[in-house]
Amino acid sequence: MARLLFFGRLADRAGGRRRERSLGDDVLSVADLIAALAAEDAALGDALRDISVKYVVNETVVGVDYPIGDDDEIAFLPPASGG
Amino acid sequence: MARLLFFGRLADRAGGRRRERSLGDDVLSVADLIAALAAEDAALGDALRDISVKYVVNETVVGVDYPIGDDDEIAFLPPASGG
Amino acid sequence: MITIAESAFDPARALEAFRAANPGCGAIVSFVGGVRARAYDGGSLETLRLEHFPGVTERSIAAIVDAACTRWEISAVSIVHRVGDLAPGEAVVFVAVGAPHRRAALEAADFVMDYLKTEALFWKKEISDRGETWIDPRGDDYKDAARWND
Amino acid sequence: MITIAESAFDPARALEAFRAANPGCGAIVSFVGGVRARAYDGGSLETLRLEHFPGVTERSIAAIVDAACTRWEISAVSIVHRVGDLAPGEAVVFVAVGAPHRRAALEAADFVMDYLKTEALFWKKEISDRGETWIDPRGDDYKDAARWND
Repeated sequence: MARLLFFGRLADRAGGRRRERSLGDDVLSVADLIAALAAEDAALGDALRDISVKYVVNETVVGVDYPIGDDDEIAFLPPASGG
Repeated sequence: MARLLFFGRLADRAGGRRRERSLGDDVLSVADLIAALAAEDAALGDALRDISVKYVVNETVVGVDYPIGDDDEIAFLPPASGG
Repeated sequence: MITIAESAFDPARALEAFRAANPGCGAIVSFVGGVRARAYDGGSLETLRLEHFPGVTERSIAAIVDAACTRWEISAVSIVHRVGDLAPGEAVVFVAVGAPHRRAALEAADFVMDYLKTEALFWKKEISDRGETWIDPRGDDYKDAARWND
Repeated sequence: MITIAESAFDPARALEAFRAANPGCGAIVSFVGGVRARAYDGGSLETLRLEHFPGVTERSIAAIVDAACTRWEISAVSIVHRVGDLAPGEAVVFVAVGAPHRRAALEAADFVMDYLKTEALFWKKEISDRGETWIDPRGDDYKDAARWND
């Protein structure tokens, strides 16, 4: 089971900060995962595809084509604002 | 008796931070006072005439021609350096 | 030193600890950011809720500190950043920079604060008497951070 | 508030007092200047001796604070400046500026520090293992202060 993490406003959109999900044979990249999530919740899909969102797999920032599997932690980060 | 105050390096030069002095009839301005002091101690006179020295009479910065009398406090300030 | 504080911290004590740990510093510049009473939605702020990404957030701050240490001759940097639910008046962030000379300390502190606003991985939501709002960096924050790209 | 401290003061406590007196400040920038261990003559510093002109010095600082308050939108300024004989490591000066936003606080603190170096009426002498030296503002100090004349 892959671990999905949603931060900030994306957690509100996803209805929770974390989720587990079996990626199955069709989900091979971050882009595939977003497509699968969008198929269930179009608004969440749009939010995750926003240009300002960063994708972090196993604590490393990656591009949307980054390969993922069921052992991975995939995090979705909206624009951060500290200080 | 006028009160003379010397700060910083000027106190070392004058051999003390404060002095009292009867100005007499010849000393009518800061410039006159410096001339009188220079007549007794040429090195002190040079130090007091240095362009960087500020003259403060009764807590107000003044020019070298400012009139003074025996009721006044005359302070000589070398460049300051706080912080 | 980078600290994520889960509960209220005292900036004065943070400054005290920083001075004790860095006795040789000629100049220390510190910054304390506090929770304002007025929310961006115009209402009265009740709670500022800050979340972070444990581990990753600390590294995002460490990268900012490393950049400052490369760019300026500074001796030490300390950052304390709150997470959780904060009330108006509480400290959100403390930054201290120590250096032999004040200009380096000042510029490095300025730099660190600018980047904390835009690059450090925190997300904040204001809960006011009018509702809840996620806070994005303001345009000015991005402009401030961009000043350092020359 | 302007304080001339005749004996050692604690900058952390000064920051604590400033925060308590100004609970609404979104941003507080503070500066602590400390006595260095190395004297300008290259020797090991034993004592930094600071003198001031009571009354007149306070007004010279107040003029700097007034100028900062005119120029930036700031809520409060606090300055503590030591006089007397200081040992290495002791605090010489503490400046705190509170403002609604950090840029104003930062710039005003920078300005105040620059002018304290060149305009505030203090005189200092270093007493090192090599002798005694009166310290004039450095050329850089004048240059820093001149940045604000635009």
